[in-house]
Amino acid sequence: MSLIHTVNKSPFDRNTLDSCLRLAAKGSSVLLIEDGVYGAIKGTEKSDLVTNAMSSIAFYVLGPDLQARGVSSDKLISGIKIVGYGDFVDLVAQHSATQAWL
Amino acid sequence: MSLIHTVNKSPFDRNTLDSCLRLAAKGSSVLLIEDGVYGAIKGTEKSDLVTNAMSSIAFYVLGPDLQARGVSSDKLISGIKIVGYGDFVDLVAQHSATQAWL
Amino acid sequence: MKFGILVNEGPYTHQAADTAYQFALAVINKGHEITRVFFYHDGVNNGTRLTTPPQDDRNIVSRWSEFANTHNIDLVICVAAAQRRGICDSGESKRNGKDTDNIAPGFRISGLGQLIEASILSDRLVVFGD
Amino acid sequence: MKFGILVNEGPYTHQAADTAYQFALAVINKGHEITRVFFYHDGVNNGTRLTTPPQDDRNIVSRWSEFANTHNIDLVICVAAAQRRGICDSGESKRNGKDTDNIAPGFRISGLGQLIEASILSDRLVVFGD
Amino acid sequence: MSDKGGTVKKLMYINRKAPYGTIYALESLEVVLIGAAFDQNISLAFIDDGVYQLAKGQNTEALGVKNFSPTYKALGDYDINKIYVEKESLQARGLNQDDLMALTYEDEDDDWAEKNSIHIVSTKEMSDILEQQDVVFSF
Amino acid sequence: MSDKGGTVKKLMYINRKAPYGTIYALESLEVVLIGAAFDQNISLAFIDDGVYQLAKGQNTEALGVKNFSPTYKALGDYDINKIYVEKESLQARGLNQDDLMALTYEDEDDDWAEKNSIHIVSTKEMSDILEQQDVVFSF
Repeated sequence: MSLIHTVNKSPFDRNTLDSCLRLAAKGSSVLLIEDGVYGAIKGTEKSDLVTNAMSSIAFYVLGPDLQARGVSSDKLISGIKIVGYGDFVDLVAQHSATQAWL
Repeated sequence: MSLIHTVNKSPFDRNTLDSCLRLAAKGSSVLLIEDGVYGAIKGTEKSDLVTNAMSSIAFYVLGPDLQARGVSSDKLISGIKIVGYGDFVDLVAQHSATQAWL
Repeated sequence: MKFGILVNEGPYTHQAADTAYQFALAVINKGHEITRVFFYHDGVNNGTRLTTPPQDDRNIVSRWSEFANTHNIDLVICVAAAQRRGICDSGESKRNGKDTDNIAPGFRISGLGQLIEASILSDRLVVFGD
Repeated sequence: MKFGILVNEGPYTHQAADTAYQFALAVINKGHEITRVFFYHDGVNNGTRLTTPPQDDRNIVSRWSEFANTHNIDLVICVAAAQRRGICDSGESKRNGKDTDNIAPGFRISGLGQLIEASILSDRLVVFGD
Repeated sequence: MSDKGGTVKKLMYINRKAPYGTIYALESLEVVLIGAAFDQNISLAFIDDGVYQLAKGQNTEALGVKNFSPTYKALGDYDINKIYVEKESLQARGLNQDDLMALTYEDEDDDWAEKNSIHIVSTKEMSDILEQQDVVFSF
Repeated sequence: MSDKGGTVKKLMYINRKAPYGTIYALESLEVVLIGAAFDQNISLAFIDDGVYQLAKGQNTEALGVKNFSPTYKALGDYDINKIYVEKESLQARGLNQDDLMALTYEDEDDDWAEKNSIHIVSTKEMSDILEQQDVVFSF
């Protein structure tokens, strides 16, 4: 079991996604929530940050937060899985601990 | 008269110093306050951002915020002027309007 | 599984208070247990009964109170953080020489030890903040 | 010169409330005038009389109250922001069916028009936030 | 400058934050609506993550919070039609004007023709507009 | 894992924010001090702007707020001596260990010799330490 990291800030506004991906171990997971979901969009200045990390880290994004912000699933970087609050709970249960990048 | 911009966040944490310097007009001023004072330090990954802007923008940094954070004046980028709260008031009075990059 | 939840931000200003609630609800719906929801930093402001949100908006405070009541959840507000920010129950109010209190039903005020204890007694701790 | 001051964050959590106070003090010391200090967003939390900060720390709320009293400064809390966050005076408390209020001396609750008006009547508006 | 009667000032609202993650966008909009009654020269700037406030297709049902994006469409009715969006902010986010809601107003000086309120401007243009303001609100 | 008696967990406090601009650093330290009484396996990580919390020479007199930096020096007395500072975070800020306060503890297993509590670690090492934790506190 490995850690699951949550990132709740826009990668255009804060450094938390950068820091998370610098320090997340291979085999760990990242869940993008709240304004963090902007990091899941393809074709942005920050997309490469996530794309490059996908070989060793599993990415999830919270669906309700995407919908609120008008981000349709076709805009996402391919390979990021959309999850709900129930899946959020499952992901926390399936990982050894949770680190919130605040 | 031109604008004075205030930046109160660390340039390592947020994008406000970047945005401020992208949008600050020639002849305007920037005052670094609170955690924004970390942007005034030389020899960091963000120092060039300020150094490059100094030809067209005047930089000020709030002394009480530097002292609280243990930043001595010899660590500052040369040409940035240390000011107090009274000078802050004068600067606001001397510029046409104030824009706080929050 | 046992979950501890830490809420670091107040209602309405940051989404943290909403996400924490939706997560807590999902924990219960998944059949897990919540050891404690601990409110720290501006999170203590989730526990004031004096809020009056717009009628077309959710009521974050009463939502927590109902959640605590329905599922018997322990909602703990950090006393030190609460003193700085003006949240108190009748005991705290008297001790600090105040003329009134503002704590909402279902919340109680206690020390930071309750957060550490929750992290030890829970299988997972999840933090929501700014 | 006339200064308007906008405070967007609450006490202790963000330095904005401190910087705004130090700036306001300097405005007066420089012989200028303060049209109004307007508290918006979490800034409304500067106006609760229920805070009890540690004895070796500054008291942000009472510092504002004394400042208002000494220099006759208009401290205005936005009513809409205050309702969301649980700050009320006795009138608001009654109107919203609450059993108590928590506003600190020297503050008053009013509408957002007071912010716009302050920006028009002042020569400069200075904003402090997160 | 501090005269009360008839003063018309240039007031700009700077919107730099995404909606929903924090309340700043919503509460900024509340100021704009109240401020519209004061007959000042109003403009709105959308910079950085602020451009996300204008995104099409916002749906907050699953979040349980209020979707306030339709309110932007009402700004034209309040005679607020100088809405500046920084092009570079859109580009960094892979967005263009088609991704934004259409915001329009009826021009009373042009036989009430419906016109676009959104002006996509360069960084330099935004910088120039900022410099002209008497008051800059940021939240 | 949820047994009460004798459970010793690995608890890590992540410090990523600068002091004074916000209260998170101070209130995090208050949790650390209270948590020291629980006989768990405690470590502290200083990452990103969190490294500024340990800066030498902090003087808050002109600010009118409390200087809480001396409290870090007391951590050794609370048996908290696993303090990890990410090297890359220091370098990005032009800092090295000489810019930080000296934090020490007395090692009871080594005749109470005074030892350094601060461990400067690489990103990879910090990542490995993080992975070993049972609970990660962040504020």
